[in-house]
Amino acid sequence: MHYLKQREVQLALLIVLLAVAVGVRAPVFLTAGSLGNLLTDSTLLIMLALAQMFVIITRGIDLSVASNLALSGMMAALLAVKYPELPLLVVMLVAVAIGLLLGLVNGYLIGYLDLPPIVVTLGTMSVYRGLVFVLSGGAWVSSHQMPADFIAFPLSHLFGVTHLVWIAATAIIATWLLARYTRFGRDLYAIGNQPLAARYVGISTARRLFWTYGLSGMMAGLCGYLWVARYAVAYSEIAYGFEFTVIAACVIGGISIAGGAGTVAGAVLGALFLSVINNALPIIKVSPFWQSALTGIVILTAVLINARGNKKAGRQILPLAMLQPSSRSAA
Amino acid sequence: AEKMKIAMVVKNLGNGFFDAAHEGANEAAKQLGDVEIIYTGPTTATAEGQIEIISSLISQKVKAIVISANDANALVPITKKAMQRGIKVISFDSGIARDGRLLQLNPSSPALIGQKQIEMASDAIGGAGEIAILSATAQATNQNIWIAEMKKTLAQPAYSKIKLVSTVYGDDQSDKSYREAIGLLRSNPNLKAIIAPTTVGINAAGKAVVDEKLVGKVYVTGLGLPSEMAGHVKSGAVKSFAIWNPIDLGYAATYAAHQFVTGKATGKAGESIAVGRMGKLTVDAVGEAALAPPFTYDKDNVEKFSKIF
Amino acid sequence: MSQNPPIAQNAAPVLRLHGICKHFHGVTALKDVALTVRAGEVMALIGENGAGKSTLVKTLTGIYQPDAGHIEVNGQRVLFASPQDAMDAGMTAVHQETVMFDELTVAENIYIGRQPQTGYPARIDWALMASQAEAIFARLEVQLPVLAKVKDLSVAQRHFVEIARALSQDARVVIMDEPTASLSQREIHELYRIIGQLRAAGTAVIFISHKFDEIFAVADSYTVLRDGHFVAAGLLAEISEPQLVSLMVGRAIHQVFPKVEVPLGATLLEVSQFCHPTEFRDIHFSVQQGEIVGFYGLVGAGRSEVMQALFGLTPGVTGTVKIAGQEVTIRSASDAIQHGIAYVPEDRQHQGAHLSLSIVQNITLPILDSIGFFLRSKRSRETAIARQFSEQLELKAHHFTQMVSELSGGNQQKVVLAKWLATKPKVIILDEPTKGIDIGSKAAVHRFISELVTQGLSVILVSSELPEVLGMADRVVVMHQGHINCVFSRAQATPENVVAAASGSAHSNEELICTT
Amino acid sequence: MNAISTSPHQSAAPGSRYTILDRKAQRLSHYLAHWEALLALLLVAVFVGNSIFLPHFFDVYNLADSTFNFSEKALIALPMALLIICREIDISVSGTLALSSVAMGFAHHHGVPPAGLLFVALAMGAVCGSLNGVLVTRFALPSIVVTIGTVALFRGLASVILGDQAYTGYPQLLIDWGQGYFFDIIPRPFVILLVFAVLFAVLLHATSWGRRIFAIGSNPMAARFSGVAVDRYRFALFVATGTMAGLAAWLLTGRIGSTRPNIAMGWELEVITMVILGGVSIAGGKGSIGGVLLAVLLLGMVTYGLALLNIPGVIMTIVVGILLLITIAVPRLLNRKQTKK
Ligand SMILES: Nc1ncnc2c1ncn2[C@@H]1O[C@H](COP(=O)(O)OP(=O)(O)OP(=O)(O)O)[C@@H](O)[C@H]1O
Ligand SMILES: Nc1ncnc2c1ncn2[C@@H]1O[C@H](COP(=O)(O)OP(=O)(O)OP(=O)(O)O)[C@@H](O)[C@H]1O
Ligand SMILES: [Mg+2]
Ligand SMILES: [Mg+2]
Repeated sequence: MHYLKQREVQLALLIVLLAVAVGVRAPVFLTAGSLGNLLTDSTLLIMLALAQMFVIITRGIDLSVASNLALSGMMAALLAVKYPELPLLVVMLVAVAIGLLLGLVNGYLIGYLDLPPIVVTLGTMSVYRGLVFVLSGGAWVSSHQMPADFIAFPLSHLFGVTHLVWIAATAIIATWLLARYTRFGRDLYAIGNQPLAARYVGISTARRLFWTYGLSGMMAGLCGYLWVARYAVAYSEIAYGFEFTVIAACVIGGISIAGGAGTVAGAVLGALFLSVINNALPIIKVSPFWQSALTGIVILTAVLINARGNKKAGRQILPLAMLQPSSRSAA
Repeated sequence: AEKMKIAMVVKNLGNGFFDAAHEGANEAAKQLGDVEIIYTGPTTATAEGQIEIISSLISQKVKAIVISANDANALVPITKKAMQRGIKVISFDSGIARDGRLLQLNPSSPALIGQKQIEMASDAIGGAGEIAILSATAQATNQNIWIAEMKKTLAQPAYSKIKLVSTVYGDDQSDKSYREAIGLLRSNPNLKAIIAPTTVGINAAGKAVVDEKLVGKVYVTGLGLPSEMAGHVKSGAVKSFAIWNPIDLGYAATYAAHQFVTGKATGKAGESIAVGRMGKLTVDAVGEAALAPPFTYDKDNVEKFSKIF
Repeated sequence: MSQNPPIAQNAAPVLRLHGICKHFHGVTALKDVALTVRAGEVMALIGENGAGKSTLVKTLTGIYQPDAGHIEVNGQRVLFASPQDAMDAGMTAVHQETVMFDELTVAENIYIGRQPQTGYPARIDWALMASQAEAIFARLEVQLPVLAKVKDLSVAQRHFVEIARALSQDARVVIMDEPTASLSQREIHELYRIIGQLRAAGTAVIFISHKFDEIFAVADSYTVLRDGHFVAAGLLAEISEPQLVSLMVGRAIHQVFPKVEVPLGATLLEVSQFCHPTEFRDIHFSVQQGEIVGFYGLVGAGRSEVMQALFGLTPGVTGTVKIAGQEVTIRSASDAIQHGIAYVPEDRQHQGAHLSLSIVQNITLPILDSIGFFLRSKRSRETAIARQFSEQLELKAHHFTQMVSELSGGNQQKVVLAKWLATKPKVIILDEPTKGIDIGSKAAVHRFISELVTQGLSVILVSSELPEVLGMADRVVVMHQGHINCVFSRAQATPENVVAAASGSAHSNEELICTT
Repeated sequence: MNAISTSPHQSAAPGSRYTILDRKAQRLSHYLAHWEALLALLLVAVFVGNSIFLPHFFDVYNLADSTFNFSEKALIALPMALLIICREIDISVSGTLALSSVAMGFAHHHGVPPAGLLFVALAMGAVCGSLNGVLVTRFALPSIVVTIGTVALFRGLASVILGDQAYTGYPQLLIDWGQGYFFDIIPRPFVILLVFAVLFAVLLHATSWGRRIFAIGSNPMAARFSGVAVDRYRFALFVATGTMAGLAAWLLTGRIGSTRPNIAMGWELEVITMVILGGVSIAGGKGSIGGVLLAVLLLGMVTYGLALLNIPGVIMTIVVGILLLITIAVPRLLNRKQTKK
């Protein structure tokens, strides 16, 4: 418990350090406007990482999030264009519902048919991405076609903070409550720890997984609308390859790919960390050709730092009082 | 009788520019009468994807391939093979290296495109100040040629007060392009204009300028489609942008392909090829031909054209 | 000792089974099994490995659904479609495989899926959960930190968590599938006490064990299964151990510990100054040719760790190992195998068996190099080796290409044993070799150990079963908290001495250490 | 209880009480129940269907040419199958391929003779593979995590070296192998693929190395306890995967005659799809090279058929995705019906 806390604190410190270091080179990075923008920019990644966190905790993986996001986002955009008089809330709910549905397809295959998550989501990833193209006929939906409020919503301010940030904050609190204070959330940890044992103690693994992937899909659906509205354009390839960024954020946040362990704070910090990097690179004028290599190095470093904590020493069998002299004599 | 199959292979499907070119191709086909157009392209803009498509087109024994290439060199082997099997290959928009095609149809000459973009930027910022370029991927051939042309243009004394501070790549992804645009605005407080010779880029840059509340201080220009740019012109982030007419381009390319198939053209230097309503093309020393200078769109005409392409 | 208070044989049965059948792809695991348990009764479920006991437990807890037959709880016919249904009907079980969530706390492990909730919308009340868990442990009179993560607990402590989980749900029937398999003497007594509490509270207990002394110590009645069939049931007070054994096996078993006196040869293995930073220190011992050295200790004393280090599996170990007087460096298991050491691990599921490989493939894995590079042409040779050792151990299986996952727990253990015997070792380390093995096969294993030493092998027998150690070993090494507390010769090793040394209280008997 | 029995014990057990057959009696229905049988049937069905309905499909030259589209990917799928059987995975193969291609271009421009380029590509691949291998074995990191990181690194390094340039003008030798034919009809990469498929099949299914790979995949800890040098095998498999990616880079570079940092973008998923469709269990311990090869051919025939119909690539990805989902889900659904009864 103590130790885990430390890891998240470490990551938080690292982020602050990084931000300050960037600020030294490019002071503009630390201005309120820039930091606000950074926060806004990180929200989508944070939300997706949170949902992915639950999936990874159950020993799963959801590779279809980015495709799901694109499909729900495109559907939301098409809907808003076709029926501009529709209230925004309805459009958003439709996006969420589509995302949920797509997620539940994963959930059914993984939960009830007991198929391996990586294979299922690899398959649905291609299918969903293809459907974006089919449904949109390959055409763009661009800003002047979308209703004004559709575009304005994500970046409008409420009490000086963008809606995106409010939504992300709500998502963080909701997932935290879910992870910590509901049987649903705790069951996911149990499933990830010992899938067979979870069945033995009467957890209905299939139903839990069904809804976990549903949740992941729902979040992707919501982010789909937000993404499309925020960048004011929808086309077949939006968020292409973003699933790996999301997974990388989770991994950096210390969520164990082996399942059973991971915290909301970790997911949030992991996503923030990547956002800081992504936002800092253009500002400190790193050669664009170095960006991908640097991102790779950063991910590997973060993973290595995490791993050092993971490494198992032997079990503690020797009484601690005896340990001191004997280890000295052994050395 | 069986119709003459002409395949139009584009960089990727789901791209408004090429959809418009397809329209032009269909127009040419209708006019020519005996032509069937196969419109195809890979999902993502990769050379490997185009190679797969071309090999299946060879199997289908199409008569001609009209292609906008994702990689000037990588496609040469496969298109060479196609030509050996009697298929006429001509490239348009983004070209194939000379060995791999009979004719390259430039929408306009790269020099003109480069000049045009610098002109628009210069007009917008009053002839002096810092500018930056937001490109697609670092591998995009045509982008790189245009950027090189822009740099050449900037070297002219008329533009001595304009300074290119940075070139960045948004990989044709809206989020990355947006982030790069924000980065440009942040790290270059005196920036006056962003030139984005790619539709995803110009869109993202326009949005970034609006979001950063820099409309009127920083101008975005570049290449884009009227249907996609209308919103940004209205918001004021974009004063003007340019594009050639993709319909005309598709029309001319298809028409030219027909001429090659029927033996009315060979692609020799200096040859003049009739392309229907577009008049005649003249083949230059390196086997290329150009249509017309790019057309500029601003708030006066963008609405009208946004309904067309 | 069957002086348990007599239970009313006319009390209404809590649980009744009728004609339960269960098949797995053509394998009959249970056929027409009937069984009756009454409130306050402790019933021993007895049977050889693969008799179908665990399958029955899984049927009773809703993990498997029977193919035929039905279950009655309190006279009502019930259907357990899921573990949840069974739990709701008051069935709980401590399964043969540990059912634990390492990353969760003790309290949560007990209440997972049923955490106490408050408020609206309902949320988990962590404080209440902790205090309820504490209350259960208080009732059990066991000390356990309820907020510790289970991964930090010892094996014995984990068992108590499982038992606490079974008790936390007001069970009508508590089923324990070999609960003592990895417990030491002291903890077994704690368990007896807990079972006594349950009985007094009117809970029915189904107790599965291969150890007859335990069965006679805690149970009132018995039900015997053989090859998935119901064989007999009755009161333990009315039957003797040999009778029970013959019911179970279908024949008589005579020798319990066929210890043969073998002249000891030269020192074969010598370990000195063996140290590890956290697990053990200053380990000295030697083994002579033809000798059986028993290692005894409480569960978690570090015996397995020493053996694994000796077998080259643990990095960071210092000290010297000599084989036949020659100093050797062992950095990996294959080094150890080459030097003639074999190690049969205790944790069959994780360290021993390859469940998705076939029996032959399991058995020949460590000796592949000696069989040849192109295995395709060596199939008959592989099968012959597998057959030789499987038959010696009385393995029950259909064919050698069967996957090990389809075997019962005990038979899996036999496959693992066969694997190591096939390496033709000089020194064989057996870590709890008879854990989970039925009495008939156990005799076979013991006979086999004796045979090994007559052939000039040396055996290190790590066991938490006192009778086994005392019955088989020439010398008994007792470990406590990562070091060797005492070494007893066969004559000195009395149950009292050994148990006292194992619990660390024999420090004054220093002089015993150097007896050889 | 613990009294020592003094009765002399009977010498060795007179054989087991149970008879154990050498192997399961094989019936035809058992063979049909194999995944490979299902794939083979599907392949035949697709082949016959395509031949009947597509005019240009059944043409030896066309069919031969269609193998160009998958041979390089399939070459990577072979070691990938071994890795996945071993419970590991390598997402970084396409990055390795890009970096190997860049290394070749670099070497070529610095005067390395044509014949040497193959070794440059293989060496670069092996280096990338060893980096993955070291990170996975030395630091006990999950391979999916490591390779998500290294794919960005490898591709990033390729782009650092190349910038917005491209390497072109490769020697004829490369072109001969990348796009040439044997006997003017069989594409060379396909022949290389078949040779390696046989090699890998023998390695995996007939040798002790292969047996150990299965053992590691089925239970890594038990394998270590049985004297298998688990980490050495893992490391070797990563190196093998990297090296095969290097070989694929050599062929692909020869085929397309140029190198850009985005070469072979997204191939990792296609390669993994081939392996999984081939019946290799993502949970490790199960799979066969035959299955993978059948899956490669099946995918090749399906996409080629769709391409002849000029179906857009996007629809093809949908078809492939659905194919993947159906092939794994249908057996499970049928099985479930059976056990429900
Ligand atoms: N999942 C399964 N698939 C196929 N056969 C099985 C399965 N589970 C059990 N069996 C078979 O059912 C029979 C009964 O096994 P079970 O595990 O119930 O035995 P057991 O009495 O608990 O033995 P042990 O004392 O060794 O634990 C065995 O023959 C076993 O091979
Ligand atoms: N806290 C724990 N967490 C996880 N696994 C454990 C833990 N304690 C023990 N085990 C596992 O359970 C098995 C039995 O462990 P045990 O407590 O017997 O330790 P040991 O060192 O083998 O002690 P000994 O052999 O002296 O009984 C071992 O295989 C060990 O890996
Ligand atoms: Mg059992
Ligand atoms: Mg032990």
